[in-house]
Amino acid sequence: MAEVIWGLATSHVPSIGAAMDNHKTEDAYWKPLFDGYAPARAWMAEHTPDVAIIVYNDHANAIDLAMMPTFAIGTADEYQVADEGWGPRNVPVVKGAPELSRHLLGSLVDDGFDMTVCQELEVDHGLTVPLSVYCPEPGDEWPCAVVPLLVNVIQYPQPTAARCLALGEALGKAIRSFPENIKVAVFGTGGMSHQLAGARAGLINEDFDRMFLKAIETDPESLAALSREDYVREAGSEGIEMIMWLIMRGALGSEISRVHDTYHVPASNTAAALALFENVAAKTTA
Amino acid sequence: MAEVIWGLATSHVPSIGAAMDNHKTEDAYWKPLFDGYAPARAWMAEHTPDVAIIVYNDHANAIDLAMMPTFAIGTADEYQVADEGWGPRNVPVVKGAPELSRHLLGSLVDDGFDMTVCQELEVDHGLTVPLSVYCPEPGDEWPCAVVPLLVNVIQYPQPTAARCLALGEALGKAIRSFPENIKVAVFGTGGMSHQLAGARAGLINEDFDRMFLKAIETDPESLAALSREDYVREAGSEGIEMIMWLIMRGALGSEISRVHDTYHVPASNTAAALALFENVAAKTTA
Amino acid sequence: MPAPTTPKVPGTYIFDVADNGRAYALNRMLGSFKDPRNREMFSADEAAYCDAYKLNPEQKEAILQRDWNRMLDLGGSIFYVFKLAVMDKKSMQDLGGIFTGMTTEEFVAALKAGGRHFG
Amino acid sequence: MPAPTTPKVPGTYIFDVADNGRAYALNRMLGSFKDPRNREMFSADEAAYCDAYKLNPEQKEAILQRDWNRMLDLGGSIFYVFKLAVMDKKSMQDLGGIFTGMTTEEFVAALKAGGRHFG
Ligand SMILES: [Fe+3]
Ligand SMILES: [Fe+3]
Repeated sequence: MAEVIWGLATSHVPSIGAAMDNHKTEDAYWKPLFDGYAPARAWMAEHTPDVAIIVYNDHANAIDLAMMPTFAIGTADEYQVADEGWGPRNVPVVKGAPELSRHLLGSLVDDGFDMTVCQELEVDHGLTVPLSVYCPEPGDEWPCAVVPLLVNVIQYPQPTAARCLALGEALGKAIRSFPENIKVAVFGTGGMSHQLAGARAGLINEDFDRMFLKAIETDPESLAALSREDYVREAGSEGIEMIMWLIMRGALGSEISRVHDTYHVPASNTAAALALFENVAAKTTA
Repeated sequence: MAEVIWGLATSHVPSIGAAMDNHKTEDAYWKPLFDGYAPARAWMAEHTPDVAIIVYNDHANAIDLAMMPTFAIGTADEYQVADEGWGPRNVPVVKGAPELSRHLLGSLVDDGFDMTVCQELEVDHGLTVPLSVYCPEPGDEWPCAVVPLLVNVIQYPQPTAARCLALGEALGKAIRSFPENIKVAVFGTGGMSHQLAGARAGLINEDFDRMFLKAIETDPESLAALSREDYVREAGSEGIEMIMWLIMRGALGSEISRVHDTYHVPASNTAAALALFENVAAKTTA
Repeated sequence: MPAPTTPKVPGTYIFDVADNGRAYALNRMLGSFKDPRNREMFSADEAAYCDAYKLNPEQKEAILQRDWNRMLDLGGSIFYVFKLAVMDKKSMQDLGGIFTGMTTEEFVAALKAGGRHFG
Repeated sequence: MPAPTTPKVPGTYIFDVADNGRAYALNRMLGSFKDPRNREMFSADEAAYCDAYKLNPEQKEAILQRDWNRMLDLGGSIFYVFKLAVMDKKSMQDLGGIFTGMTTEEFVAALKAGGRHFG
């Protein structure tokens, strides 16, 4: 049976990808952030998954305003990298895991999650930057297949935080029921606090971010109880992306241990964080 | 507050629309079906809603295979009539009820239904034929505004029948919480038994259909307990459309009375039925 | 819990996400017939149109030969396949006859007599 | 139960379905810049491109004048608006400065100093 071996929470700011693409990770501006990633990257390099399920949001690239899903899952053989306005990132095409995708879809729909099915999907920085955070030098191909799981965070009403945690729990159950013996990592992406537009642009709320970084391990229910307005007020209009971490957290289950985390301000207009959790339950049964 | 005044279940076979469009309703082939509609039409003409929520499925017209939602709701000001391959039906454009749509959306998402939001949508026979069943001679405009509610029934995995009934119950609650004093009708469309392709094409299972027609009033939970395979085996590959009647039924609530029903074979390749229910609870509070 | 699988019902196509994947080019081409300009373009040069939509040889052959059963076997969705039938001025009853090995008249008569019964 | 409503947070745009409706033409035009051919076409004749996307006069004026705050006020989504900024070789920090009445340098410095704090 498949198992979730680890979960990674990480910001997906485009400029983090651009810093890697343009070889600026040793620059004074970026070095502290990438130094913070190093221990997590070293650990993940020793614990490689067969498939990464990447929970993210599209940013006006693949999802059209005409039809916006709350939750969507990719079921394709591969996903092209989107041109977000400056040409596609020079990274490998993203290979899918269509059998796992279809299994997860069936299980989630049976459990009452009303998934939209994407048989064709271009993936933007929301997905590719987290892949680069995991694997900065992929060469010709990414080291794992990917299942994209999209969440609407850009148009109100977003799903509630509680619904995201519930989806994560159902996702974990769905993964564990997949009959092949594969190792799966789950990425929750977005955040930390940030707001791009309006008079509060540049908002950083470190207290909230640090509370969230702690509670995502120990008390995700308290984060699931926060309203959309709580997230927007405390973490900014785009900080609500953090609800996607709860999907990763739900999939991990109750027996986890923190491998590493880091928090840094700024990554362009935002706070950036990474938190890596090992699924201890998977380790002991392996 | 808004209230649901009635619910109409009706087949949405394109040839029923074509019979009306081509003035064939008095032909020997079609007359029995349209005669069966007459008492319901007369009653509905005396009980006119401000808005119709039409639960239906798209048939390869507005929803692309690239992205297929399980449940979607239209939020537009108006909906153009789709060209399904022989030019659009010569019927009025469908006016939306965007404020009600947005209210329903917010309420449904808060209740954990993962709706896809359609800001632009062409509507096909699945929606326009039921409107014509309600109002055969609309003139220049339909007599009510419309909220389209789309259900994936054409690609497995469809939502379960139980999930459809639950959506209907949440929809009823959402309608009743809309602050304007408007009258709402809910249409559940599709069915009865039919199968278009394969060796079983032309399948009609009158016993199952009559059971369903009765239980939709008295015991919808028993219908919600049927599996997708039950629907497909008993009612044919397209007979699974009947799960959409459960959404209408859930929205109506527990105190209903049957105004009229009719059952006819054939309407081209299918069995066709209509069942009209009055919401007695709304009547007594009005 | 066992893996969720698409139900199998004898004599019945159940279009699922795997069919969507394998027949994606085929159904996309058929779906393009929503647009009257595409209908014209297809009629002008069917083979070239199939190639433009990257149909594989089996899919293309099924289209050019109007092998309706094979379109379904290859994962075509009946709602997409029907768009080609409409262009050929075929009705759903014509297809029903083809799918069941009857003439259209026999198929229509079977429906008028209450439909076909199974199991 | 009261009607669900979009939260109001001072100093903050929350893009909702109503904004999607009123700014649909504006955001669709901005979204079209995903395609490099559209970026070229816009640059060749901005006003004609706005007209082709049926922008109303307010929306068109905001685009032509690069009135970034007004684009947001008119219901533009920041992720769509940013695509025009990218074409103008403006960064998100440049926009941050404009939104907050600072120079880009001041805005960048505020972020380097730990970001802006409220409430
Ligand atoms: Fe983001
Ligand atoms: Fe239908």
